[in-house]
Amino acid sequence: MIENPMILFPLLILFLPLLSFIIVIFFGNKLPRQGDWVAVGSIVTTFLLACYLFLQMFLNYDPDFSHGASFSWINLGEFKINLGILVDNLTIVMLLIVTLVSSCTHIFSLAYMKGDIRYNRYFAYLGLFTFSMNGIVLADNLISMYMSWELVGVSSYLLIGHWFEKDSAANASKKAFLTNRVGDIGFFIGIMLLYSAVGAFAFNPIFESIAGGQAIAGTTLTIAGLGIFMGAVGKSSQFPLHIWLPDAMEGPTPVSALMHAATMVAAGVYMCVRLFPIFTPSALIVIAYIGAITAILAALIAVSQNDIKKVLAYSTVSQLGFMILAVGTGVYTAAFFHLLTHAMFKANLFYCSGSVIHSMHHALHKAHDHDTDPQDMRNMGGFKDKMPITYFSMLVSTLAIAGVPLFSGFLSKDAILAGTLSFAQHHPEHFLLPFFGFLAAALTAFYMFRLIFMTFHGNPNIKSIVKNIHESPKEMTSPIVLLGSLSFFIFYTLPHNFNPMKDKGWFTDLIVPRNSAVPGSLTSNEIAEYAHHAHYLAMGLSLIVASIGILLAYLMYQKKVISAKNISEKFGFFYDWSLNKFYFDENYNRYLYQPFLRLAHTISWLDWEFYDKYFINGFGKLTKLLSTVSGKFDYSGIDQGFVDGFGRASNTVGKLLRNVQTGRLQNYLLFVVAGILVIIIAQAF
Amino acid sequence: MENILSLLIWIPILGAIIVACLPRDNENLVRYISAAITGLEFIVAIVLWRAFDPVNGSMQFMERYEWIPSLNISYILGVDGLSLPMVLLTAMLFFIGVFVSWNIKKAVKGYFALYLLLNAGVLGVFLSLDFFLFYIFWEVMLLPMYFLIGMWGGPQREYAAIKFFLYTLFGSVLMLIGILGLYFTCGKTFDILLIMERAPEALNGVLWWGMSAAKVIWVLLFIGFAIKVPVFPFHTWLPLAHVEAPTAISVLLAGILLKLGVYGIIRVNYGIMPDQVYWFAAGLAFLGLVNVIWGGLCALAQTDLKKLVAYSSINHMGYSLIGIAAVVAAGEMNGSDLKAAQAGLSGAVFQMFNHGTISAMLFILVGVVYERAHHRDIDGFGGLASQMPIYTGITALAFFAGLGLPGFSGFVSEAMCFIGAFPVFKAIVVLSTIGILLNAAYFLWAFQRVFFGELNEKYKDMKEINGLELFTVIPLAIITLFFGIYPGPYLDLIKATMDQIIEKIAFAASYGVM
Amino acid sequence: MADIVFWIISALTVMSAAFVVLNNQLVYSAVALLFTLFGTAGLYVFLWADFIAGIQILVYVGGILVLVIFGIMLTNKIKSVRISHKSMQQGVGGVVIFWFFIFLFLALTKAPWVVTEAIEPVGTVRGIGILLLTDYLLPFEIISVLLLGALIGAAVLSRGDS
Amino acid sequence: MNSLDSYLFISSMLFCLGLFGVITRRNAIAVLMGVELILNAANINFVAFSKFNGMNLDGHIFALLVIVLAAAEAAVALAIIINIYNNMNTVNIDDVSELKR
Repeated sequence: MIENPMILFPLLILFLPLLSFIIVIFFGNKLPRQGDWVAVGSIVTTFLLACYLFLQMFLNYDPDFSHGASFSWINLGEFKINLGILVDNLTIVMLLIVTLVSSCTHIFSLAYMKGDIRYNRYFAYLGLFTFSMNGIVLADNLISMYMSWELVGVSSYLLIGHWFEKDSAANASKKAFLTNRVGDIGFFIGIMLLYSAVGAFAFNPIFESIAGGQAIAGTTLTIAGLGIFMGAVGKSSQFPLHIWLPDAMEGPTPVSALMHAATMVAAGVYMCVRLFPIFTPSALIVIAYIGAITAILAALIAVSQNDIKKVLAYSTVSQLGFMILAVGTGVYTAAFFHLLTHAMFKANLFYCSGSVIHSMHHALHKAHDHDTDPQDMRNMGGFKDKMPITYFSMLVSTLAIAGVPLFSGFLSKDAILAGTLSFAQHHPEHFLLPFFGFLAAALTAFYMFRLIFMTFHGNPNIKSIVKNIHESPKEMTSPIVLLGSLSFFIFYTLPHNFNPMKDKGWFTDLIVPRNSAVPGSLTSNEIAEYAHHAHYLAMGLSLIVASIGILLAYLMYQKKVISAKNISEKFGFFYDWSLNKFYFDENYNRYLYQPFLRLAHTISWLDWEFYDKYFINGFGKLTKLLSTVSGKFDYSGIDQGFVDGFGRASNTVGKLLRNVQTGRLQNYLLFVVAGILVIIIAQAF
Repeated sequence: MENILSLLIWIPILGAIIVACLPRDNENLVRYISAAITGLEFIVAIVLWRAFDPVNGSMQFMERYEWIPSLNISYILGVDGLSLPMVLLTAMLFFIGVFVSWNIKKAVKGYFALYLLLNAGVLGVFLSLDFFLFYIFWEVMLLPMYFLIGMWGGPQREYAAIKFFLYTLFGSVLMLIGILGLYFTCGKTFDILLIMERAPEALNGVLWWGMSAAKVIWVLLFIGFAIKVPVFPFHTWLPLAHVEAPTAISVLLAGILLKLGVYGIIRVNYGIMPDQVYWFAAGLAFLGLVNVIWGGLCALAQTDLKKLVAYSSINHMGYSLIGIAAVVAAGEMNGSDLKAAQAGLSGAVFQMFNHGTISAMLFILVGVVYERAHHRDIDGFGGLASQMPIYTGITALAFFAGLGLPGFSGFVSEAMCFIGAFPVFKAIVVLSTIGILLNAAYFLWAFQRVFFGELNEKYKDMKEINGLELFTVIPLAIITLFFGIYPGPYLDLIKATMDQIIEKIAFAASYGVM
Repeated sequence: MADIVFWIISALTVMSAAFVVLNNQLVYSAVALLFTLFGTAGLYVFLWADFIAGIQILVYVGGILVLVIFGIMLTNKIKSVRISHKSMQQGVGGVVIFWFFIFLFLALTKAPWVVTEAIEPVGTVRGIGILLLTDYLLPFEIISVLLLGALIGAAVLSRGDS
Repeated sequence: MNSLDSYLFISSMLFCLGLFGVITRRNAIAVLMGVELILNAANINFVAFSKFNGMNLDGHIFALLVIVLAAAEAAVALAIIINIYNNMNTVNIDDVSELKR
């Protein structure tokens, strides 16, 4: 079985990064170049293997293509856990995304991280990160998915906290891990609910059992589904657990690219796509609303951010919201499609921003300027000519994310918006979903072009820097070029469609939506049918909102016809909220963490200062008191009063007797005789 | 081979005598001899493990001699899948502990003599199948512990030692009453196996002061064991004792002595009164929940690193309690869910072992930094990661193992406990999953405060963890990782015995008096 | 006839003993003791204990009584034969001793004594001699050593500190 | 006829008188005389039991031993009394109370 390349190669893809992690973390210091070639080599190998798999998929061109293998991990007789891998088209596409972005990240990091004090560890952690993400992708059961899920959390913890000397980095890494754990709790509860009802962890038995409708249905299934979705909320940074992702920018920029594009945040969407059949309609509604709220909220925040990476971070959150919205409205293949296209252009955007920051850093270094923030867009401007490769690549990706035709983002976003619109057409009470969707799309176009204009166009804000800005080295530009070119529509509509307006291509052929396992749900065909009807309306609307967004950005930041300042002053309240990210962190801090910490301190105080000191030691004290009292009683009562009293009494009596008889020997003899008398009397009666 | 269990118990006693006879001045000789004795002990334990038949769920290598025939007291030893891993863990941790206590300077001879005596006591408790013997070893364990904490401990050692002693003594007195209750109701025998056979009939319907005798005995024994676990209202000896004890003794306290509680509950309470399990399981699960939450919250608020680890022990033993409560799923009224029962019980027993290795690792690591900085204040460090990268790496590993990260054994056992208990105690399990978050919170927060940030100027000359210390931690780390990735070998070892216990409890549901 | 003699002797013994105890003149007491001892010897005769009776007279009358009188002589300045000496706690002692006697009397009358009748032997000396040198040899030897020790001790003690 | 009871009666009277003497007398020699009376009473019992138990001579032996003891006791006691007199110039038991202080 293992000889089958469709099993062997995914296993290699899974374990090669782990191997590289082990080698680099333990022996990296001793290897030449700190072992970065091990990491890069292994990851590129996995990418090639993934390409092979992808090719196989193309050759087969079979939507139901599927392979699997598993082994018994725990076997207690009745309680069994089999771990295994499941390889189908979805997996292969996802593997390709992960390995591609990961390879690019590795290569990009070669230059970006040069000279870092923990160079080898950085590459080791990247390996671990890729391994865990591949684990999620390949999992054929909930347990191994959950395990990889947690491992993704921990590797993100390690990578975000790579520069742990900075408190902000350390805080961000902790925040990321803990926020994820909140989601993981829900995930685990969902797993337990499903297992206790179904008795299996593997996906297929679970789907079958749900389709049977006997083991689990109704509210329980909704709760289980929402529990599992909670994992995705944490990992894909959905409202209300979205707070960790922008902070995660504290990590090195390539890590942000990896995390935002292919691993980590994609995991949540991937899981929703993978497990789509278990979600009940009511669970899907909740999912859709969470996605929509996330999309609009993050877009609103992104509008006012000045940190280049923060803008990108919130744009990621917003795009993830789109994907989740798509899952919620049932067009989950569109979500996956967006995941794919988004991975490409978002990774590229991060690399480009990394490239900008990198050169800013060097320029600032040369100018001996250590106060200027190299990530603040207000310090940039006019880089267009200095960094042409970066500029054009970033522009392409920006056009993609804004949803402009000819670019990949248009196809996927259009599919999502169409699905949302059709959903609202059939459920008019949920009209807010498409409204939020289109508004977020407009805002996306706006803030992305704001970023482009502020960074690359116009006049340089700080002249001394601009002259030192240079294009980045080849290790950095080559991934940028590669990923930038992948933002064109053509790569997704192969092999038989060259219409930039139509999303039909290999993707739609091979990734076919499956019916929900929940009895009574809409079938995938029905959903597709509805979406098809809404398609042209959605396309038109999305074109309009994208152009409005771009136009606004152009007017405000290029032509400066509309003063951004005036608007921000006019809408001071909203601007304030947006700039401060709707005060989520502050409110969480005030109403969640602090009370929680206070609770912990109170409990600890209760435990140690009260319970132990007064209750347990109280027992001791009580015993001590009792013994003191009984000691007192013993001493002054029994000893002094009784025993000594007896002594005193006999002393007195003796004295009395002595007075009469002077205590002579014969006196005692008399007593002896009297005593014998008494004994005889006692004996007699 | 027939007397291998006696060998296990008597080697350390003999060793203690040998150590006591060594010259006082030659401290290194004492250390080497102690290491040799515990090493021999470890080898014997491994031989036992290799000879053990995992398919057979009942007692093996039984030894039975008359001791005090007039009171029906015998010397009975035996080992099964429940005690074997604990014996292995004990032998291993005591061996490692010698090296952890290598730097003890004060009265070395006395320390190691008591240490070996403690070893004998612990093994005796795990191996003895006669209540009288069991109780004797239980008390034998107490005495060296008292002195080890009281003489070699931290600043508050006397207070801690006396508190530990009184707490445990209180428990053992209740336990003794319970044991005597069984002795007189089950035909005047101390033989545990015999009592197991007789107890369900002998205790059926017996009333003491208007209460069911079985329930009274259950509660008495439970409190005795609960203090060792420690279960929530009886837990306050633990942070103090752990904090004040020398490193090696904290390791043993957390690694082995806490396990005696759960071991006792499974062996004695479950084994002898399987019908009462149904009555008490919900309470047990609830206490587990309280342990998890309370321990976690307390750990979160600690500023003393060792105290944090101590509270984390309370937190972790809570999972074990939830796991052992899960066996009731096997009962008819709970749908004879053998899956859950197996997952829960095996998970709990696995958790005992895992917590043994993980907490041992944590305490050793805290000891390492304490030895260098002479304080354990979490906020008093900072930035150690850049100064001691290897130490940081290993501590990170231990912390991640402690917070139940997949890939480490703790995750497998905790997940099994939860999955097992979920069908019966849904609400409790859902609430206790908050513990997962708390685990992560207190470990990561402490990790950040100790290791992250700018390096504290005071510690820029801090020495990296040395070879001896690495030698004590690495084996534990490897075990933790191995069982995290492939728990099969451990679970196969205990499977047959667990099945027997579950079967018994499932059967008890049919006649259970509730 | 023999009864009358017995009771007379008994009366003599008891009354002289009472005189020993109650009288205030030490020398008189000693003399009264003589009669008591003689009376006791008489009772021995009635009890067919001829040898004991003889020994009684020899040792008590001949030895101890003389010793006692010597003791009186040596410890008192002899002005007259009337050496007075006082008694104490006679009231309480009398009452106690009286009741003690009552109980003793009750006991000995109530007790079911096992009595084995025997014929009067020709003499007891032979039997006593045999017994002394066979069954009671060890006590005999010990008592002789004791006697010797007592004699030496008495001699040493009374020699004064010279 | 003169039964066992009568001898016992007489001996008990002698015993009580002797005891009375021991208890009441102040003079040490008089006390000694009381002791002699007690011993005599005991001897009478021994011999009486001897006779009424089938003329068993064991009682006689005991009586003999008691007499010897009495002799020894009298000798030693008188020696002590004389010593006391030499040292304290009195034989009154009340006055000889050195040990009591």
